[in-house]
Amino acid sequence: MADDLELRFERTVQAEARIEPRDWMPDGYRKTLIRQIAQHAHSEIIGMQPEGNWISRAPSLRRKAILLAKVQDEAGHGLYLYSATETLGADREDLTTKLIEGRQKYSSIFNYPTLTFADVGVIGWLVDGAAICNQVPLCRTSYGPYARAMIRICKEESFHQRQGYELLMTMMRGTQQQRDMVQDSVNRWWWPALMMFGPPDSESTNTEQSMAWRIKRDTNDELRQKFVNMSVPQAEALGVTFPDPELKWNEERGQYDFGSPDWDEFWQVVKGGGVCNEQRIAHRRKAHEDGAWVREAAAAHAQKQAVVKEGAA
Amino acid sequence: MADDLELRFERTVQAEARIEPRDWMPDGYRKTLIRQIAQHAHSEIIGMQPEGNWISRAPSLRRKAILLAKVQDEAGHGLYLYSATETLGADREDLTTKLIEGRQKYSSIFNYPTLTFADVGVIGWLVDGAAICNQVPLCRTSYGPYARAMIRICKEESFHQRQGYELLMTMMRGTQQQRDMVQDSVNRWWWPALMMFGPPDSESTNTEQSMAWRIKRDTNDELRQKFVNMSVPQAEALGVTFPDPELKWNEERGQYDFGSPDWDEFWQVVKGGGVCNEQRIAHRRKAHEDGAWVREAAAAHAQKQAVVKEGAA
Amino acid sequence: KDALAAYCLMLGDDALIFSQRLAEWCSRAPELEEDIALANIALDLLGQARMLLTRAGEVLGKSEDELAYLRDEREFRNVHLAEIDCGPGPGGDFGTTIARLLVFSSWRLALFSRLRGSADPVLAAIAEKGLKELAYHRDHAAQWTVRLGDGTDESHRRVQAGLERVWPFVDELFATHAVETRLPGVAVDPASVKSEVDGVLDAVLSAAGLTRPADTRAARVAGMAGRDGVHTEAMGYLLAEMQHLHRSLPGAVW
Amino acid sequence: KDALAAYCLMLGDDALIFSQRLAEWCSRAPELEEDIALANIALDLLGQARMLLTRAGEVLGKSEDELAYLRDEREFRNVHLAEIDCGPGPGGDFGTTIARLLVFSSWRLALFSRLRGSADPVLAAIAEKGLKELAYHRDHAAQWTVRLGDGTDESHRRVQAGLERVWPFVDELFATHAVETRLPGVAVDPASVKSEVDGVLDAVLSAAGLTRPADTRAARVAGMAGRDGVHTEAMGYLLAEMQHLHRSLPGAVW
Repeated sequence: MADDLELRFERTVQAEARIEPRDWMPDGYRKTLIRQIAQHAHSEIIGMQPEGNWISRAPSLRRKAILLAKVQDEAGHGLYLYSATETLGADREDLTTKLIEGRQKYSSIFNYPTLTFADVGVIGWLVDGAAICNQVPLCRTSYGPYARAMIRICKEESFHQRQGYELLMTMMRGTQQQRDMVQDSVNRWWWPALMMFGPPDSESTNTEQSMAWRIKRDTNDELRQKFVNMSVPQAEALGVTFPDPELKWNEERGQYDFGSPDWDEFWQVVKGGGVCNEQRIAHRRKAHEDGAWVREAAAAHAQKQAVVKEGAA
Repeated sequence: MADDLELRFERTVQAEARIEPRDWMPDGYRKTLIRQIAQHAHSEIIGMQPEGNWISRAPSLRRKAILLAKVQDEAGHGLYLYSATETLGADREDLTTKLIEGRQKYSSIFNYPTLTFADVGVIGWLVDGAAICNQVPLCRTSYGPYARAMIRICKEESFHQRQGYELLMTMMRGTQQQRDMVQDSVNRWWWPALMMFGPPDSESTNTEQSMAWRIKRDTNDELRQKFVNMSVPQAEALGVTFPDPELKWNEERGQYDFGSPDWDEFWQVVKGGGVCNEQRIAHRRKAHEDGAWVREAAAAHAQKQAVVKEGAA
Repeated sequence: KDALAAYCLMLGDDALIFSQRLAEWCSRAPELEEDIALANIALDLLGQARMLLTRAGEVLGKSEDELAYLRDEREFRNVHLAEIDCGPGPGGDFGTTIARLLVFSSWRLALFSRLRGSADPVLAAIAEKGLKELAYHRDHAAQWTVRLGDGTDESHRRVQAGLERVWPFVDELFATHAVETRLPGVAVDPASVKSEVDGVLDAVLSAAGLTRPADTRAARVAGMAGRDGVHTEAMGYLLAEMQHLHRSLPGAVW
Repeated sequence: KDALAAYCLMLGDDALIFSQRLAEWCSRAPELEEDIALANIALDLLGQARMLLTRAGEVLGKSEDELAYLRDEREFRNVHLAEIDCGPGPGGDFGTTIARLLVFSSWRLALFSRLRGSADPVLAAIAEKGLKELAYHRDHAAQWTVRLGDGTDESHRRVQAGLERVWPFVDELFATHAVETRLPGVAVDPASVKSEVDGVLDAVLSAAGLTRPADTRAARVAGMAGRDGVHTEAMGYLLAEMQHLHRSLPGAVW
């Protein structure tokens, strides 16, 4: 019987069809998915902070509106993704606890500080750009609710990426001070963006099983290369350079060669030692704790309403 | 015996000599003094807030230093004055409690908000100016510690007043925007400054006994007139006007005639209904409560040290 | 013409400054759904502010950004209710935020519903567009008011405290200003919507089991308040944060 | 010459920004005596900042106010320890403030005591003058550290937590910067005072019965920190408040 189910599951995945919540799935698949989707959800939620940092100070009303809408979209993405985990039997409160206790990760990129308004543009261009590279393949991932959430998210993130790039274009057409701000921001974000694809394939764990399950569809290094190939001409159009002396077109490979990120820094940030790790988690914890009485009140009210309705029925 | 003491007290006061902490004094005198000195101390402490509001935003480093030093002086004045009440048997903690519970008053002028940096100058010029008019006679008040505190305070306040006036002079020599700021600020503070001398003599209580005891030496209206006479030429030198259409030189009286402040507003603010009453008290309460653990720690440490010394002795 | 610009600034600044306050909740709300909702409301108000400042700017020859970023505190004409700290800062909490939102949106909805008939076609169109948004804001606030009033003892206490905190600033909302008097047929006299708004508030508070605070009236400075550019001490800090970057890069393009 | 200006900005910005933080306590201290003491320390540091910015300005052709008010965040060269919120804001309390003051003043005192021998006579004179001030600051912090460490369980817990909060920012204080390397005989290499400062801190912590936190090292952004103009996210808000008025009135005279 179990073998039968497993076989059907394997066939569905091989056939590039979708596994749905009601379908049988192996425990490992379920656990891996919950962890991956939760981390993705956490990343959206924590990712609200570095950009949210500039909403109150946005230098034009139009940019303020764009930025606020973008950060709001991230909250929305978090919501879809937590919902996707709920279809797998996870509990949002439990996942939030894991996040604020440091037991589940989020994308390390958000542990870098946003220091100027140019960072808002560069996050849109490079960070969202890298995220899209990571996520587009997930639109064809084997788990239905996750794949559908990713389709929607990717669409919105492409929009955000264009907005970020457009902000930078505008700034590059502005004053010299603005152009310097953009270049400075690119210098600070380029390497962390490359790290978003995870450690080199040679050091990456989990990849093999996830590829077989079609939860992951490309290796870290493949995606990183793709991102570099895509970004270099965009940088040229913008008029900025990347802080990598090894970056150059390789005629033979038909791709760009590029240097290696500082993997020591990568692991340090992953392990909690980045510039903003503590700050980001403390911010989330405070919001969660300060809001406890509100969630309790809403639950108590709903409970009372349910009793009233029951009495009336 | 009691009569004898009372007689000696009366003679000392009549002779314009000083009553000292060790001397006998009537209960009413002691109570009136404690109340008056405490209110004065509270005024210094609450008065730190409206000006302190601009320290972080002072527009030049020189003005920042001057302002911070001035607000620090106010804390110092509060300290002398609380010490003077202690010579009368009062307790600082008890007086602070009375302040934050609204059972003792402070000068109502500090219940107006400081809205621009010009307010820092105008408070120096007009508010400190009015305070000095009120306080100079108190340098000859009958209670020794109070009189000596007032001498020191008046000296420092004259210095503050000159600094305030100098700031305004500088601003008036600046841009049109700065001149407008000064005039706007004078418009807002002129009437509240006149109210600092208290209600008209016809409505004032306590004055008679306080005059007999040489705790007070001039009536409210006398001091108010003196202040107006003094301020008008200063305003002319500055190039600003006071918002009083009735203000004009009266050749016959050899003094300025002037309009009547809005006494309804005065009583409203005294009774707690000013713009900032709640804010000022809440600020003080929070500082006091947030600092409780620090005061307890200091007391506990001093206690332990005393025990150690005793053991050693 | 000047009065029209001033009136647009009054309504525009209300929206701009309140939007700035609401956006402070972003990433700090009690739950994700509410983070989205508050951002939505802040965005709606920011949109209204932009249209109104643009309209004022047409008269004054200035852009929306010049008006938002290069005016000094004394030139802002918003009511105090919009600018005070009602949380997430130390001046309040979610209960206070909801109390302010209930009052503000009930009032603005009533104003905008009459403003649809304004003789100024631009104002009328802005009001028409804003109406649906404000109805949503008011409903959202009313639902939370009931939830908090009815929920737990603590939530009841907090939202009641929030009402007490904002109530002194209600009086200013209905005080007719000279600018409004000078624009008959164009501006709405806020005194004319008082009883309607009172009715709405009473109904919500009663459904929530909350007590309407006593009608106190925040003091003024020489008779002046927000509409005259006289603000609370909180306003300067809000503007410093909002305007600093724009002012730091004169001539920049955003 | 440029290196000298940069070095003066480093030392000057440390004092300016820390002074700005300390002045936030004004009217908020646990007792009146402490309000006066913290204001005093803030004033001393502000004085040092003014002399150092003036010296930098002589080289750069700018006034102290141009340097304080018209530089952008990326141009400030202070260490992170000076800028983080250690109270009275939500980022700390009096215990954290004392912990920072202890570390900062012990470090700066050691630096200034060597700086007296600087080949730059102006720097040497500034150091000479600042020495007595900094000795007072350090003593004041040390006394409070002992009082709080020894006082009550709560005060012990809080000042220990304060130490934990500031400790990650200690590493930066002793990291030699390229600017210092380029000024032999003029600048003091902060690495050279580490053991002296460690000794002082150990003595105070031991007298207070407190535990020296583990030496962690706050992360950098591409190897850069405060001395390179890369700051924490708290810095922008501090500067917005500090600079807004000055930037709002270009051409004004103060």
